[in-house]
Parts: sequence; structure tokens; C-alpha cells
Amino acid sequence: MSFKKLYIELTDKCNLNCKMCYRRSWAEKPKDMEKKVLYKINSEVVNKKLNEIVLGGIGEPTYSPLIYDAISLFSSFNLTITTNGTLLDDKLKSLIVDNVNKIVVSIDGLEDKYKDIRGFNLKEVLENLKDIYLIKRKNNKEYPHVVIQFVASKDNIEDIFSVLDIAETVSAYQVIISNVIPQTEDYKDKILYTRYENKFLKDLFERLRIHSFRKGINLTLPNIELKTERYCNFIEEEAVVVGSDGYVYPCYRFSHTTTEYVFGRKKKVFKHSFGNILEKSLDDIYESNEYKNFRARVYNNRYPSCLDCDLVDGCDFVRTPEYDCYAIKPSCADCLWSRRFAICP
Amino acid sequence: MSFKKLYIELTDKCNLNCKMCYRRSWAEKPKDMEKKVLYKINSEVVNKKLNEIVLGGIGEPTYSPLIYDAISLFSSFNLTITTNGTLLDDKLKSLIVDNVNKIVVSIDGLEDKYKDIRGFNLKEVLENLKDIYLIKRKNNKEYPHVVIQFVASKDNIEDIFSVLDIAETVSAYQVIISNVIPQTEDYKDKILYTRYENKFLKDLFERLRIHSFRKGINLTLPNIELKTERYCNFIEEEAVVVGSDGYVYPCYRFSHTTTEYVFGRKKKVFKHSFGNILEKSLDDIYESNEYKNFRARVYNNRYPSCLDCDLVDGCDFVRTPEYDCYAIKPSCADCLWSRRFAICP
Amino acid sequence: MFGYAGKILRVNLTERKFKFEDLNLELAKKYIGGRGLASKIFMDEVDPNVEPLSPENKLIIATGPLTGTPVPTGGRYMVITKSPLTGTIACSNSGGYFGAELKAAGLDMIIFEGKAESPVYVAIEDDKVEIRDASHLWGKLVSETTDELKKEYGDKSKVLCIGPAGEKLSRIAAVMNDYDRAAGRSGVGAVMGSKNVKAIVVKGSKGIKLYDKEKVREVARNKTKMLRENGVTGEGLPTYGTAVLVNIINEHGIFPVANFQRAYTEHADKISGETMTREILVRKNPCYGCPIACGRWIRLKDGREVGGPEYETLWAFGADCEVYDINAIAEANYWCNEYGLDTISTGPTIAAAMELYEKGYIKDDEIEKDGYSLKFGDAEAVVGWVKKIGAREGFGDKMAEGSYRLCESYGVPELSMSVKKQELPAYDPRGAQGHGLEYATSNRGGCHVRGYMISPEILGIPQKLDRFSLEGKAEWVKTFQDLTAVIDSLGLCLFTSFALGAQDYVDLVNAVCGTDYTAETLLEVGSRIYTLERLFNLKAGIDPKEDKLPKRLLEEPIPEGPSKGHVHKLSELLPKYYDVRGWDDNGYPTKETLQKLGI
Amino acid sequence: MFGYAGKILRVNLTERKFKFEDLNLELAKKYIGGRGLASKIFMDEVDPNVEPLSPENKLIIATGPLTGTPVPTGGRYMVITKSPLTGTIACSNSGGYFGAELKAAGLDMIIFEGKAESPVYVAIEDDKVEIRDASHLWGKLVSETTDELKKEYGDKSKVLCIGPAGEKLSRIAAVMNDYDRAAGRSGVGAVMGSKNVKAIVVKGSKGIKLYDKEKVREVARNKTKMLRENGVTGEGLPTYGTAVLVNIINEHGIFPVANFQRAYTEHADKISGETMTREILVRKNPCYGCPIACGRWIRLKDGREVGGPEYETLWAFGADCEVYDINAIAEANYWCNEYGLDTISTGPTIAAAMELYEKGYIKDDEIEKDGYSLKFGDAEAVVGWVKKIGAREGFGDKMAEGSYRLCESYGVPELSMSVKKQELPAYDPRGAQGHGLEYATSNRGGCHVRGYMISPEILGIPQKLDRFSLEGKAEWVKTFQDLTAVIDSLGLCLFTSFALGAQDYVDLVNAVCGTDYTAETLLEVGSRIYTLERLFNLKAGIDPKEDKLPKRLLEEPIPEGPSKGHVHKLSELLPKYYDVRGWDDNGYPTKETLQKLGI
Repeated sequence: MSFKKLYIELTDKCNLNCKMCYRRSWAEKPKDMEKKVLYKINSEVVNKKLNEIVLGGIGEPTYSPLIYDAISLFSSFNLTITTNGTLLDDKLKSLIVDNVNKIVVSIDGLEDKYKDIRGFNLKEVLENLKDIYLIKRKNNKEYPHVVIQFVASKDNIEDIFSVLDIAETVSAYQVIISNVIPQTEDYKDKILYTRYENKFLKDLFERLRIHSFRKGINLTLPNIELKTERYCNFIEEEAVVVGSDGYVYPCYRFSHTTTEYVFGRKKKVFKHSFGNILEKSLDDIYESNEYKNFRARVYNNRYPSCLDCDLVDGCDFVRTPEYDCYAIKPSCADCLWSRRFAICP
Repeated sequence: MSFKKLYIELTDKCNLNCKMCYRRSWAEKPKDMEKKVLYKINSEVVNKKLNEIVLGGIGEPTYSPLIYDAISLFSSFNLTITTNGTLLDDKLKSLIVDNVNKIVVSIDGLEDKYKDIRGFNLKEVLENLKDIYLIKRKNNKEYPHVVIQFVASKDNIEDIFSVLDIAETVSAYQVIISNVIPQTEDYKDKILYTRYENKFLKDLFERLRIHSFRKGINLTLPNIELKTERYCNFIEEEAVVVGSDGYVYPCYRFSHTTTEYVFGRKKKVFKHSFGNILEKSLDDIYESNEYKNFRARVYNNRYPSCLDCDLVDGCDFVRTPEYDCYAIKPSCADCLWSRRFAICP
Repeated sequence: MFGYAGKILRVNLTERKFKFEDLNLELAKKYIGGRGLASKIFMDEVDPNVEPLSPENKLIIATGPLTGTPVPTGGRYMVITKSPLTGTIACSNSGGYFGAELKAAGLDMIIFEGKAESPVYVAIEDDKVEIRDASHLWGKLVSETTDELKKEYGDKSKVLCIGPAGEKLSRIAAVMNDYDRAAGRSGVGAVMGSKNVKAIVVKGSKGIKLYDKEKVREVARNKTKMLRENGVTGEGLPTYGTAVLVNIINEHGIFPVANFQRAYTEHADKISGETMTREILVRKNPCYGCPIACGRWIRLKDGREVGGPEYETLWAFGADCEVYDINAIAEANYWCNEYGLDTISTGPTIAAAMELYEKGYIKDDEIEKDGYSLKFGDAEAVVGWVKKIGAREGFGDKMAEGSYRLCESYGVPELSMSVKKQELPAYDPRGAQGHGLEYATSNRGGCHVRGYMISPEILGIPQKLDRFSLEGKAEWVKTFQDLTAVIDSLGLCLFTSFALGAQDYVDLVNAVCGTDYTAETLLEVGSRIYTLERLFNLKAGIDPKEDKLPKRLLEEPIPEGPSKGHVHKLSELLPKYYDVRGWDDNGYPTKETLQKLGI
Repeated sequence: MFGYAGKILRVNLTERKFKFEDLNLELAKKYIGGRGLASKIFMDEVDPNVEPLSPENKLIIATGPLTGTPVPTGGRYMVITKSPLTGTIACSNSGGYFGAELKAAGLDMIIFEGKAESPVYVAIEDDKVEIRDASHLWGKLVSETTDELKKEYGDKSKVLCIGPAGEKLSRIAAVMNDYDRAAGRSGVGAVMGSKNVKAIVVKGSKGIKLYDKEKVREVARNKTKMLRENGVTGEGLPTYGTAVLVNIINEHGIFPVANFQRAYTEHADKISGETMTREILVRKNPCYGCPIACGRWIRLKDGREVGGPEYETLWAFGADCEVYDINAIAEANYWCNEYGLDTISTGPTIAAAMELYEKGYIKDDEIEKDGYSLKFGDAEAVVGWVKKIGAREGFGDKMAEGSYRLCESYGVPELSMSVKKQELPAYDPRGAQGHGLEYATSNRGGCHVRGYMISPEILGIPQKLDRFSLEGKAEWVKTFQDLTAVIDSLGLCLFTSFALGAQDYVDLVNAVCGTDYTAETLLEVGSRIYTLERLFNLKAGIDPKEDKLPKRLLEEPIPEGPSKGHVHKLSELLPKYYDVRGWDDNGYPTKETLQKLGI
């Protein structure tokens, strides 16, 4: 038993500074992954059968000097890149078509909204994606599949239908709608998901779903109301995250110290690592008792649920995931991903 | 490791035929427990340290010819009786005061409503409880504590404050409010709990809570909205139920084949036993792999949640607890007790 | 023995005897069960040249190893026989609760041989089997028959039966179960009728052994999650049923109108899933072990609550007959269920008759006595003709033979929109090239559910293909056909494939049965099954030249709408398909292929 | 070493030196920690006859083994010293975040000895300890001091300090932490002031080792569930804070009005939890690791958001002074926090002064200069006097000595509603006999939180007792006092006891510390602690005759309201209590008792 999916954060720097980015609430200085970390990872997985390797994290992988090394190193794996799609030069595009299975690109609105949110012109990104399509055609390749990710908030929800149309123009394989997890005070009330009944999104998503059928677009929608069943995709998929600092994290949420607004409630989230890859092997870290117990707890749902606890508006435990009222650290009791409000590619 | 709490159903007959009784939807003929079953139980637990023995079940224990034997047999345990309180003659009252730690009596409304629901005069029950109080005083005994259980529905909710007053008059130790789990078509819409926000009960219960503080009455309230955290008291308390048929059940819900209306949705619930006490020892049954796996699954929350599943209005799996969509049998995915809508004493 | 019951019931109707036989597990591993295994047994036992409605034909009711297990959608059974409509091997598939109950009674299959002297029904209660007189049931509608048997055997019992159409050997008669579920296509109901078997009633109390219960739970949870989160199985189908397709298919301009004369209508929404949900839906109506519940339960105009129409049915009696009246369609559907008729053949046969009438082949005097017109758009007439067909009354008697034989009798077989004499379903292949290839090559004749290419070509599942392009389509069709053969044989619902892939079925079957399939070996089984069926057809004299489409679809461009101007380019696709299948240029499996597949 | 940090910091202020000492685990087992262990150490090290405000007195800041652990409400610390108000041993208890941070810095306790030459503060960052000059902080309010230190040590640092009241040796001065949390009673702030210690700032990064993590999680989950489902901890306190009691206590006619002259008021709701929630509540304000969050954060009339008043405070400045103005009370509370005053002593001292004034003992000219009246009901004056007391200005200087010394100075000590010179809290014992016994026997003088008999006598927790009856009350008081000593010593919040019983604390401490307590042995520790404290007091010259109540409560029946006509029957309860405690008729622990308890 070992992990089956590996997320590698080549850098946690980014060339953009999007409005709702997790990076907005960071205290730490962003850093690039050291080359030796990348090569240590490679030496550990080179003989493994992994389901997927994702070059992603909270930074922009194509902004890392290691992007070329990384794609080459992991080309024999089912390789995914999550990117903002703004930095794809011709060399990189060719490399991607040759070696990558999936490229996940964030598009959060039409021209104006996109520019407003990301401070970059959507047209350039779409040009890049069309180029990739053309290279694929030229080389008669099925891969990489292009996946469009849209992070929905009150800010951009009106563009959501159009993004499906955009996805069609770049022959996207799939569109993933996720919800925003606010990281800043001014985003905290822009969420669209609700604790109770959500007629607005239910109706909107029903129409969007029909729209997707018409377009023949594979659409993945997030949860819109709080549900009982919790499901951590990182743990279910047996994934680990290696941060740009070389530390091993159980998920994106615990990979950086940030601030979250959980239904408007401010929460300081501390990063939580189970070891550093330069000090121990990935397998040893993954199989450490601490990490195993953590996974078992989450997998078994043995943790409280802050989101619908009657005491959440006062409770001290919810202020951080350091400990929850079941004495669990780090705590997933307030996690919006496990509720499928937010979806990680 | 063995069980810590034992429910014994001396009979599943009852002298009453209450409007919202589980027995209303039974197909089976009620039966008394055989004497040899009771004595087999006793022989198995006589040297055990149990936290509690409850003479209860869905029938009326004082309607069983074995009631005297049972109280005497288990008098050294922390013994609870759940009863409608209508059949307490002088001999029984003395026996109860001498040997029982807790007597849980259902009172679902004031005179009129009580009569309407139970077909019996409340006054007589209260007289019985006052007698018990007097015998306790006379003998200078703290026990049995008298617990009043009120099963709330649209039918009787207006009497809920008064029931606290009644509890005071009989010096009740505690009042437990539970919610009705409808068993018949005409009760199916009389539930007060909701999937989404429940302003009505929230407000009512807040006032009721203050009322209980004023009365100094220990009040236990059920959940009123659907919450994430599920918690089976039978499993948490390591309890087993021995039915009047000698079979061992994990809980009351699975101890008889009945019909439930889950938020108005009709559901056939089949009883599910893990063995018969005349064939195997209670310990062997409790420690059987089937039963252990069942407990672990429920304890670990590894079962679906039908109540807030988007597909519940069509799904075939929810029609019975025979199997759910995780291939679990019997399924607790639709259980209203684990949501704490209903509370068992 | 995990998943499988391990037992086959063989009923010799002629001698009114039955016996139990052990399931050959080795063969089961090779052909899975259900469609695959039953086809293999059928082929081993029956001369492909048998006359379909003769006592020498056999009829197999088969479950798959996952039928009756708690695996999602594990409620399906199949009817395998030689089709009186197409002359090919037939495998019609149905949901509901009958299949799971049959398995619970400890049976993987029932093989009917010979012919009963007089109408009988078979009653099965676990190991107890009785062949009983059915003369009191003969002539009864499906609901009457079912009610009667349930009254006798209790509410838990499940009933499979034929209606009057099957009794009267209509070549488009279905085998019905649980009132409104149909093993609909290829006239399998007529075969059952020809054997004088009116019904099977079954009640089972045996459990099914699972190889690794914990693994089954894990896998079920995982697959259920995929079904729930998938747009089609988790939202589209549950919300609107299969009728969700009406507007979508129409908007792509491949919604056949007036017997495929056109492929787009402005009136589609009147008979859409949205409209059905709004106007007549009472509740959903799931099959055994299904969380999706695409089945509908609707209210007829007269207030009766009955099973509702599928997408294909809405089209067949709707656009194909130019009837845009949801109530009329619901009623036509209801009568098909009562008489035991295949809606996908019945509607288009009426539509073909309407075109025959429009073009003057059918004259007024031929239908005068029946009191119904054959004008496109006549809602009342469509309902009326269904009853006439079911009862083989008047002109309905002629239509009961299906559109091909009808059109042929007027000398214009090309007006039958069928392949291998079986009516095409609700997608105009001129706007979905892969789907057209699948129509042409389907082993049971014109059919959409042997390899549903609408999924990638329209819905983008698992990925969007250019529907007008020919590129890669042969490969896709083969894969879809093979995977479908697997899913059918497992006893699962084809709709799961909107969310699940080959590996998911591997996970399911291995957990339940303790087998060691891989995605590759499982798909190879699919290919084996498909090729075996092909072999049967070839031996039955079905010329590979029958791998064709109606001339209209090859030669007349779609006249209007979003797919305007397109024809189907079968001739360009077929050679590639044969090649991909490992068949020779003439469409015959090569020796190497047969050897490789171990047939 | 589980739960405990294992280390004590001893600070010799006179020499401005410190050293670390190992925790004596054996002693810890016997006295748990916190209140118990610190009292034992205090008693071993300090002459009971020490002058409380002299350098020879010591001041211990102590955590319990559960302080700083993830166990619910594990955020408490205690201040142990000899009280300048009562002359008894004092143990004042506080929540907030300081205690947990101290533990995180690796300390179970700080023992202050001697007296600094000039004002100092102590800065602790894990193993780094500095005794630093505090002259820039001296004279500053609590929030100013805290802000200043947080500016220097970072937002994560936690600050404990005294306000001007402590500096000026007010006998009702509190030790404050986290701005608005108070180790309030018995004048412990004055002892800190007498040592010239202005503040402690602490920042810790060490973890606490848990004996059995999985068990701790299990137990925490279980206890949290009990807290959440309990009416008081899961609903009453979270919704309204401790102020939930205002209406309830008043409706029982034991809500003291005008310095206990009456015990019921029609105006209670104006200062109730319901009203506070509606009018001034901003949000809840929890302590470390607490899901209950009874603490309030409110808005003052001028818009500032600050910590809100507790039930006791609402009563002390409210009904006891006949001020039914929630804004004024909130402001008085605020200034108590800023000056570092105990609200439960400050309000009643003002109330006593008001009665002295009403009865003519205090003349107008004594207070003229101060500009505030001493009329019952003068809201503005109450706020004004708080500031005067805090600053020891004018007549406030006299009041800063507490109500007993104030009344005594006018020759009427009986007008001080106090026991052992400490002001009684907000429950008239004439209508709660057990609670009155607890007032009389509390080891730190008049106090409700050494054995909160209101819980059974009014709230019915764990069961309803007849509040006017004497039956069984001595036993109940002993049990409550012993259990409270345990809870305090563990470092948990007393409020947990509304939901938890002895066995629950056993579960918690054993899981965290790996100890093997049983309910019996743990309660025996409680009894040991209680008796040890008693011994100290006896040695300090506190005569058992001081186990008494103000004459008014024993002799004057409650004049009106639901408890009308009752007096407190202490003389009937006390002998039984001594007996239950194993003390002789004169209130001295017998040799056997001491031996049995191992003291």
C-alpha cells in the first residue's frame, strides 16, 4: 500500500494575482521548489505505478524554472498540469502536447470579468488553448485533454453559461465548476453555496446542466447545499502533496498557512506537514502512523462537523484547524472541500 | 470487550394502542418472551458488569407475565423500565421502588390529548407516579428516578409546556422530548423536524429550555434539523436488544418489521437479527463478524445518507433498509434515530 | 459460487417437464452470463436456421452475475432467442424487479424448449417449480395478467408475461415484466407466445453470495458516487428521465420527423422531458437497486397512474408520427405496455404506414373500417392503431408484422426506416456518423443500445467527438459495442456507462464474483460475445450486405435544421469497421480472430 | 510526562532571579495540579500567618494537567496566594488563553517570591525568561498594558496583568488576562501589585504530550457530545451567557436586591441575558478550547466593543445597586476590567455603601467632592464609583478595601453581605439552603463557585433538590466542593459540570495523563484539597466561627417574592456538614480524616 496520486507544487509563486486566490491571504514568502527536491521525488516514484501526477499546487507551475524538467521527468506517468494558461510559449506547448495527459486551465469569466479577476487578457489564454488543439490535430494526438475550471462566486456567476461556450471553442474535454473559498474579507460574502436550501443555484445549475448536454460538454458541478456525506478526494484517491518547500502535505488546504472565510466566519488555517521529502522517503512519510491515523479518521468520518454545529458561532475550536472538539489535529471538521463545495482537479 | 447495555423486550404486546405507536404498522403477531429465554439471558449476564439493563422494547413490559421475574432477576443491575405507566399495581410499584433505578413513562399530552392519543386517562398514570414518589419518600430512597418521555408531533406540540409542569408535579428526574417517527399514513405529515432550517421548533425549544431552567427540570431535546453528525446510541453505548422472540437485534428499529415514513416517504423496515439467544450465547452473537462489522460501519459513519441525497425521491435502495447504495445490509442510511430526531431512553 | 446462483432451469414445454442444471462456471467466465452466456448456450443448442416461431426455437431468460446483487442497477435480465422480426439472434434487455427475483430464487437462467400444447405459465418459488395451466390468463392484458398472478402468489412475487400481441405472434411483440418494463425489441414476445407461455411468476428468498463483502461495499460506494456526481446519471436522467434527450437531440437536428423525412421540429418541447415532468409526472419509478430512477410514473388524461414513456417512445409516437401531444403519447405507451408491444417498432411502423398513406400506397378503403386515419399528426389515430396492432385487428393485423414487412407488401421496403427489418430508434444517423455505423452493424438489427454512439457524438461522454466526422468512429463503435455486451451480460443497466468505464465494471464483477478480469480481458469478452452473435447471424443466413441503412439516410440529405445537408457515409465507415473487428472485407470474422477470441 | 509540562518557574523578585524546577509527579498525582497542587506547595512554603501584602507572601500562577490540552474547556489557570481580603488561602480561577499559552511554553506553574524593587514584568518565550522593567506600564489600564506588550511580543503572545487597582493594593483587585478575563476574587491582584509585578507575557510553542491520543479523541468526542446535548452547556450558556440566570434566579425570589434587603425585582428582565443578547451583544467570546463560549462581546453605548458582563456582574451593579440599566452595567463591568477589579466584590461594596448612606452612616459631605451620589438606583454613580475605586480616589479609596472593612469602619460590619469578609454573589441563600451552606463553608470566603448548589437546588442538575429543605444538603455540598476542587485542579471550566460527572473527569484525566484515577479516588483528591485549604485557614487563624452568614440572612425573612418568609438555617446544617467532612464538632479536621486523606 502506497499513495496512488502525487501533487507536486513546483512553485508557489505566480505571475498573476487573482482576486480570489488562496495566495492572497498568505503570510509566507512564496518560493520555488529546489531542483534536488524535484529529483528526489522523481527517484522515489520512478518505479512506482501511480494513477496520476499533477503538476499544480497553489502556485503557477509554468512560472517555475523546473517546469521543463518536471514534464520530462514524469512524461511516462498520467500527467496533469493545472495552470492559468498565460505562460504557454511554443516550446512549452509542444512539450505539453507530447507529454501531458490533461491540462486544467482556470477561466473565471468572459473577457471583462476575466480581466477584472485575473488582470490578464482572456483572449491570449484562449489562443494558447487553440494552439494546443491545433498541435494535437497536427500530430493526431488525443491528449492532452483540456479541462476548464471555473471558480464560481457572486462576482462571476453571470458568465457561467458563456464559459461553456468558450469551452466549446477550445474543444475542452471537461468543464469543472467549483465554488470560491473566500480568502479575503471582501470575498467573504460572495459565496453562492448555502447551508440550507439553495433554490437559486439549484435552478441555475439545472439549466446549466441542460446547456451542457446541448453542447455535449462534460460538466462537473459542485455541491450547493450542505450535505451529510463527506468525502475527501485527496484521501479517497490516495494522494499526497509535495509543496514547493519539500514538505509533504495531505491536501492543498493544509499545504499553506492561509485565512479562510467559512460561511463568512474567519478561520486561520495552518499548514500541516507529515514530513520533509529531503529527510524521509515519501513512502515512509505516507506510511507513518501519524499520517495513517489522519487518513483513517477522515476516511471514516470520525470528525466533527462545524458547519452545522449549533455552537459554531462561539466555539473556540473552529478558529483554526489546530484542534477540534474531538481533539483531532489537524481538523477537517470545517473543510469545504470535503463537502464538495470546492472541487480540486 | 462485550456489550455494556442490554435491552430486553419481555413482550411486544401492549395493553394500549397508541395513535403513533410503532406497533401500528406491524405485520407480525405480537408475542410474549418465553420464560426460558429470560432465564437464558440471566444466566449469561449474571456475572457481567453491565452499565444498564432496560426492560423495554416496543411492547409494554408490565403487560408481560415475566415482569416480576425480570425485575427480581436483574435487581442487582442498574435497571430501567420503560412503560406506559398504566398497569402499575401496588405490588409492582413496591417492587419497582425496591429494585429499579429508572422508570421511563410516556406522557404525550394533557388529559384530552393523552386520552386521544393513548385511549387512557392520564390521571391514573400520574396517580401511579405520585404513589411511587410517596413510596420512595417513605422508604427514604433516591431511586427510581422518574423520566417522562414526550413524543412530539403536530398533534400534541401545544401541550409541550404543560408536560413540564406535569413532570414537576410527579417530581420527575428528567423530561425527554423525542420526535415522532410516523408509522402510519395519517401520521406521516405530523412531524415537526425538518431537513432545512426549522425556525418554528428552534424558537419553541428555546422558550421551552428557559421554561425548564425555571422549573429546574432536566430537559433533553431532540434535533430539529438535519445535521451532518450521526451517532447511534445503541452502538455508542455498546447495547444489544433481545426481542420477545429471543432474537438479538442491534437496536429497536431493526427489532420488528414495520413501516416508517421518513419525511413523508414510505419505507418498509425489515427486522434484522444477528442470532437467537437460545442457539448461541449473547457474547458469541455480539462478537460475531457480521455484527462486529455492522457496528464498525455505523460507528465509523461509513454509510450513505439518504435523507439529503438528491436522488432520494426516486432511488430504489431507500425503499427498505435491505441494502443501500454502498451495498450495506441492514442500512442505517435513512435512520432518524442516528440523526437524533428520535431519542430512545 | 459468487454472484451467480449456479443453476439453470430447463423447461421442456412440449413434455411439460423441467429440470435443473448446474451452471458451467468455466463457460460463464468466458461469456460472463446474461446476454453473453445465454447466446453461447443458444448457439450451441439451436440451429441458426430454425424458424423463429417454431417449437424448435428456444427462448432463454437470463440474468447476469451482478443481477440481484446490491451493486447499483443490478436488476436486469435478458431474453435471448432467434428473432421473428429480424431473423438474427435477439437479446432483449429489461429492468424492473423480475430479474433480481429470479436470481433470488436461485436461478441464473431459464431455457424454454418446445411448445406447450395449451397456454401455460411457470411458477417458481425458490426450488419449487410448477408448469401450470394459463388458459384463464390467455388473452388478458399485461396488467390483468400480473394482477391475477400477484393475487395468487402474493405481493412479493414478480411477474414476467406477454400481452395479447405476443400471444398473437406479432413480430414486434415484447416480453413484459413488472407491469411496465419491457424486454422490448426484436419480437421476443412472439417467440414466447409461439411456445404458449403466457407468464413466469417468481418469488425468491435465497441470498446471493458475494466474494468479498467489504470490497463490494467499497466498490459500490465508489461507483455510486460516480453515478451521483455524473451529469447524466446523477441529474439528467433522474430529473427528466430519458426524455431529457428530446430537446437536445432535436436541437442537433437529428430528431427524426415523419418517418425520417425530416430531422428537426419546432414542436419538440411539447413532448420533452421538461414538459412531461411539468405536466404529467407523478413520481419516479426505479428498477431494482437503482439510485438513478430514470423510469417515470405518470398520470394519463383519465386520471390513471401508469408507467410513463421513454425518450424513444416520445419520439416514436411523437415526432415520428408528427404527434406533439404528450397525453396521447403517454396513452399509446400505456397500451403498448398492456398489449405487450415494442414502442420503438410500433410507433415507426405507424409512421411508415402514414408515409405509405401520404404517398398513396395505402388507400383509404383499406383502413376505413378501423375508423382511424393514417395522417401524420393524428394523435387519436396513433393511440387507436396501437390497440389495433396489439389486438391484430383490421389493418393493425398488417402493421403487427412491423414496418419492413408492411412496406414490402406495398413494394416499397425502402420506406421502412429499419435495419435488418428492425425499426431504427430516435436518432437520425445522418447527423451522427458513428451512431449510424452502429445501426448498420448491430447484431439484432436497427438498434441504439448495442453501442450508444450518441453518448460521445452528442453528449460528449466520455469525450466529445465531431459527430459529422468519420475519424476514429469505427474504433469507437467497436469499443462501445463490446463494452455494451459486457454490461448487458453482467446484468447491469447500460446507463451506468455514462458515468463508469471498463475498469469500473472490472472492479464490480471481481468484487462480487471473485474473478480476475482486467479491463482488457473484460473487453475481450465483449468482443467475443459480439463476434459470436455475428457468427450466429451469418449462419442464419443474414448476409453482411444487410449491414446497411435505409437508402433515404444514405442518399437524401437532411432537408433542414442544424444537420441540414448531411447524409450518412456508411460505405466509408464499414470497411474500417470490419477491419477493426478483425473481420474480412466481406464482413466475415477471420479464422485468426475467432482463434484469438477462443470461439 | 503526559498532560503536565513537568516544569515550574520560580521567580525571586527581590533578587530578580528565576530558576526552573521539576514538577514533583508524585505530589501531582496526589493533588492533581492547579489549585490542588499549588495550594499544597503554597502551604509547604508559606507561613499561614504571613501578611498577605508583604514580600513573604507568595503568588502562584498554576495550570492544571488538562490546561492547554485539546480537551474541551482546557484553558484555565489559577492564582494561589494568601488573600488580603479574607486572610484565607485564595485560589482565583480564570479562563481566556493565558493558561494554555503558559502550558505551551512548557510551564505548569510560576511561583513568585519576594518583591521587586521597582515595577517589573516577566516575559516568557518557551525556555527564555526575562524579568523586565515595567515602569512604562505602571499605572496603565489593563487594555493599555496588554496592547503594549502584545505590540512588543506579537499578536500570538498572551498577557496576564494587573490594573491600577492591583497596583494600589485594593483588596478587591483582580488578576486580569486576555483583556477581559479575571482571576477575580479575594484580592489576588493586590498581592501581585504588592510584589511590583505588573504583568506576565507568554508565548509558547511546545506541544503537550498526550498519553493515549486515540483515547483522548474518543473521550473528547464523547464529552463534547454531552456538553452539546446538555441544556445548560449546549444551549443556555451559549445563547445567553451566564446572564441566562437573571430571570430564572429572580423568579425564584433569590435575586438579591439593594444589598440583600430584598430578593425579587420586577425589573430583572431589563438586565437579563435575553435583553443583553437583544440589545448589546456583538458576538460570543470563547475561552481556549471551549465550544460553549458563554463569554460575551458587547457594544458599549459609545460604540466601543468590549468584553460583556457575567450574570454575577449584571446582578452586582444591577439589582444589588437597584440599577436596571444594561448599558451602565456593561460600562461598570468594562471599567472593572480596565482597572482590574473584581466585579462581584466591587458592585456589592457600592451596594453596601448605598445602604450605609440610606441608613445615614455615610453623610453627604464624605462623598460630595467625588461628585457621585450613593443612592440606590443611580446608574451614572455606579459607573463613576467603579473608576474612583479603581483609582483609589476620594471615597473610592475607602471602598477599595471591600464592603466589610467599609461597613466595619462605620461600626456596622453586619451590613456587609459577606462571608469571611468576601462579598457574597448573586444568590440569596435564604431561598437555597444548600447554597448558603456552601457560602458559609467556602475556603476562600463568600463564594458561589466552590460548590455551586444552585445547580441542583434551582436548575435541577444533576437532579432537582428541594431548595428549602435541609435534607441531604450537607452531603451534596461536600460532594460539590470536592468535585469543584478536582475540576479547578485539572484546569477545566466548572461549567462542564452541568453536563459531566466525576467519571467523565476520570475519563479525561486518565486519557491525557495516563493516570489510573477512579471516580472514588479522584473525588478523594478533591476532599484532600478541600481539607488542606481548610487546614491553612485554621492555621492562619480563621476561626471556624467564621463559617457563618451575614446576620440578615439568618434572621430576617425574605420580605417578598417567591421565597418570601424564608431565612437561612445554617446552624442546623453546619454540624452535619462538619460530620460529613470528618471534621470535629468545632470544625477542625480530625486526625483520622487527615490520615485517611494522607495530608
